Amino acid sequence: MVIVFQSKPSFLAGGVVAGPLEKRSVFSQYFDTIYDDERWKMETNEQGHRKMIQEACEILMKKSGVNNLEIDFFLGGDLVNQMTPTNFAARELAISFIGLFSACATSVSSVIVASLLTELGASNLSIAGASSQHNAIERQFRYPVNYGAQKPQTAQWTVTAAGFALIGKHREECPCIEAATIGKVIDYGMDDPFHMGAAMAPAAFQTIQSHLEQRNQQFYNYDLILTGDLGQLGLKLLKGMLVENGVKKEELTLLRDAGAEFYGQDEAFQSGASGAGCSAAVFFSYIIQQLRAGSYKRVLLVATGALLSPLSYQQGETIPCTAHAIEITMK
Amino acid sequence: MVMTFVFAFIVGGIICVIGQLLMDVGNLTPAHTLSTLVVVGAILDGMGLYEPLIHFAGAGATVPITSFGNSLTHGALAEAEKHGLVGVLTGMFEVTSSGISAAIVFGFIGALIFKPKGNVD
Amino acid sequence: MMLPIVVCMALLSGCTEKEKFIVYGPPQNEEEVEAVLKEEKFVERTTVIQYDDKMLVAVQFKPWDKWKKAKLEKKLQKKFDEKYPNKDVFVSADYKIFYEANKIKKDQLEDNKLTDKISELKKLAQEET
Amino acid sequence: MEKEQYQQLEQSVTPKPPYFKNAAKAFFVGGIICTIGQAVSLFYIIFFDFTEATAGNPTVSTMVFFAMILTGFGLYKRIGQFGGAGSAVPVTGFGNAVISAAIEHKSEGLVLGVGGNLFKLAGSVVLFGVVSAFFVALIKYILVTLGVVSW
Repeated sequence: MVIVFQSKPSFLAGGVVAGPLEKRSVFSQYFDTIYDDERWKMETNEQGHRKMIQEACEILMKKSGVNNLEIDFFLGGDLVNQMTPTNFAARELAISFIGLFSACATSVSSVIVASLLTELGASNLSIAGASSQHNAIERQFRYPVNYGAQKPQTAQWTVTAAGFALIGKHREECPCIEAATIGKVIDYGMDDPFHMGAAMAPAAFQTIQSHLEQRNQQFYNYDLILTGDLGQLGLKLLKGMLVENGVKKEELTLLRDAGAEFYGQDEAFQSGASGAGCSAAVFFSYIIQQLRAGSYKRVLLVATGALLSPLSYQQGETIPCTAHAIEITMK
Repeated sequence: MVMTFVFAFIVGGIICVIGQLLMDVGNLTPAHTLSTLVVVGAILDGMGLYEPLIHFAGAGATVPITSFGNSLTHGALAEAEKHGLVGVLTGMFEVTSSGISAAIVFGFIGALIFKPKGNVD
Repeated sequence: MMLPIVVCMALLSGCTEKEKFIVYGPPQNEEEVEAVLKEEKFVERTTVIQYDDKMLVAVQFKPWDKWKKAKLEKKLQKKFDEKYPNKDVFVSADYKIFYEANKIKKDQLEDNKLTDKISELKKLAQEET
Repeated sequence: MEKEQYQQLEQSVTPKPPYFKNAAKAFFVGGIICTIGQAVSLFYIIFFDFTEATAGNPTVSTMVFFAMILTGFGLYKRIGQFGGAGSAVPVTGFGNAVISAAIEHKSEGLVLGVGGNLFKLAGSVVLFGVVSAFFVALIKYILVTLGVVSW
């Protein structure tokens, strides 16, 4: 379902921190901080995860010259059970908080909720975003990090990164959120947890289609349509579906995927990057900076999330997925 | 002695290839693959075929996980031979596999001295 | 004091090179023992140690015959038992026994030590996993 | 696009695992690990009182020890990514499964974390090993009683 924001809430700033491996990302130059310790000098991975979230929010506040008392809401989530890292970070930040879970689509769903609160007049400034820490996520969803299982070419690498954005009332000089689509949960019967791109591509397809239809727009009306973490194979599949549906091949150059590009062509990462931090880090650093610089005038960000748990796939369930989209413009 | 090394390489390699095919073609997870191979090792020993393989290939047969099934079955069979039906039951409490004990001990020690690392390369 | 008669034979697979035969002490029936072992095609190398009325036959089988190691070992044991009913013969195809037998030969162990060593090896070979 | 149609598209886009390459790598890595095992075994035979029949136990334990070192330094997963089953099938792979789980769950304490999760991945191997040993012994006992086979 599409939401059109009359007041056009703005992205005031972005704060992105990433782990040591993310130095190798093609987007690393746009990140605010790259930390050399994957645990942020904490005892456990989960504590490191929390610290990373805190740090991203602190950088964000420092950049915008505000403190936590001036922020009305903190909206975000991660992939760890019950989202403890984000919950614990919220405890430290002491801002009114709602945890959101849309798996890797949390980066966009939190921005949508923040925009709604802004539109309503309830929020003056909100922080929205998502994060993931490789070790903490892998041990939960797959294997211990030191376990030597061979990953197939379809696998994706969970990034260690936290991306948060400061959403406020409309400002001319900032990119603003025109509209959003909250996606349905789509399940095309994919059940391989090492092939998430294939599970998520149909959800991205549905969301893009319905957004374009309801907004009465064409593919070429956007400078860029960027999906979250489909990976190289998921992107291929999404393109296949779009072509099938009548989108011209030359228009497909407008479609890119953050996960597929995140680590460049490095084969060590198989099909590319994934994780809630992947789309958040790229959207709230690279994209916002490009919009501000005027390289893009209108982009559609589509974050995809696979709504599985280790329990659900061990019980033989397929992987339901969702995708949320926001349309951002810059004058 | 040189030939023993060659046979160890070849036989060990072949058992691993069977495992790889179970994973790639049979679409099994590593846990399913290893469980299958252990059961195969146990059955082979029951038929009296694993011991000859060890004589032939040495570590090529004792190092792959199939030897777990073999050594566990070996213990159970020895007890069954000695004490009959009761032996089948009591044999279960006496069977051991050094790999399991070693993994427990070294797992504990490893946990004490190492930290999980997530680097790729 | 009886000097142990140590007979060592190294039969290389296929070609039996004469110079590989090393004989220690007064040769008694070493040619006979050698002939008995040579009859069996599956035997690659052997080291035989004779002393008093005892005999330690350490053999190594050809690689492709190792499948049947347990069976062949028994077969050889039976053959020796029949051939030398007055002697206490111990046949082993284990590499450890073969290695130690060669060491005994090389070190030229003394009488009393030899008896100990051989009974030790016997016990070792009968150990199960 | 319908589900069936999408599944067809998915099948055509998804690359098949390189069967031959993976098998060759598994053969090579598995073979090397077993050859190292043979060398360890020979070491125990020559320098200690182990025979070919009894050298298996210390060999397997030593291989698991090597697995601990490699796992602790994060090297085993690199071997695993290259070798696939070649490093998973030898006991070192079993050791890796146990040790990686132990290291991973250290953060939850030695009793609930390490103790409770040690066999998270490798437990099924122990389960099926012991259970199949039981049934094989039982079946063989019945067959021997019936006079079909001998011990």
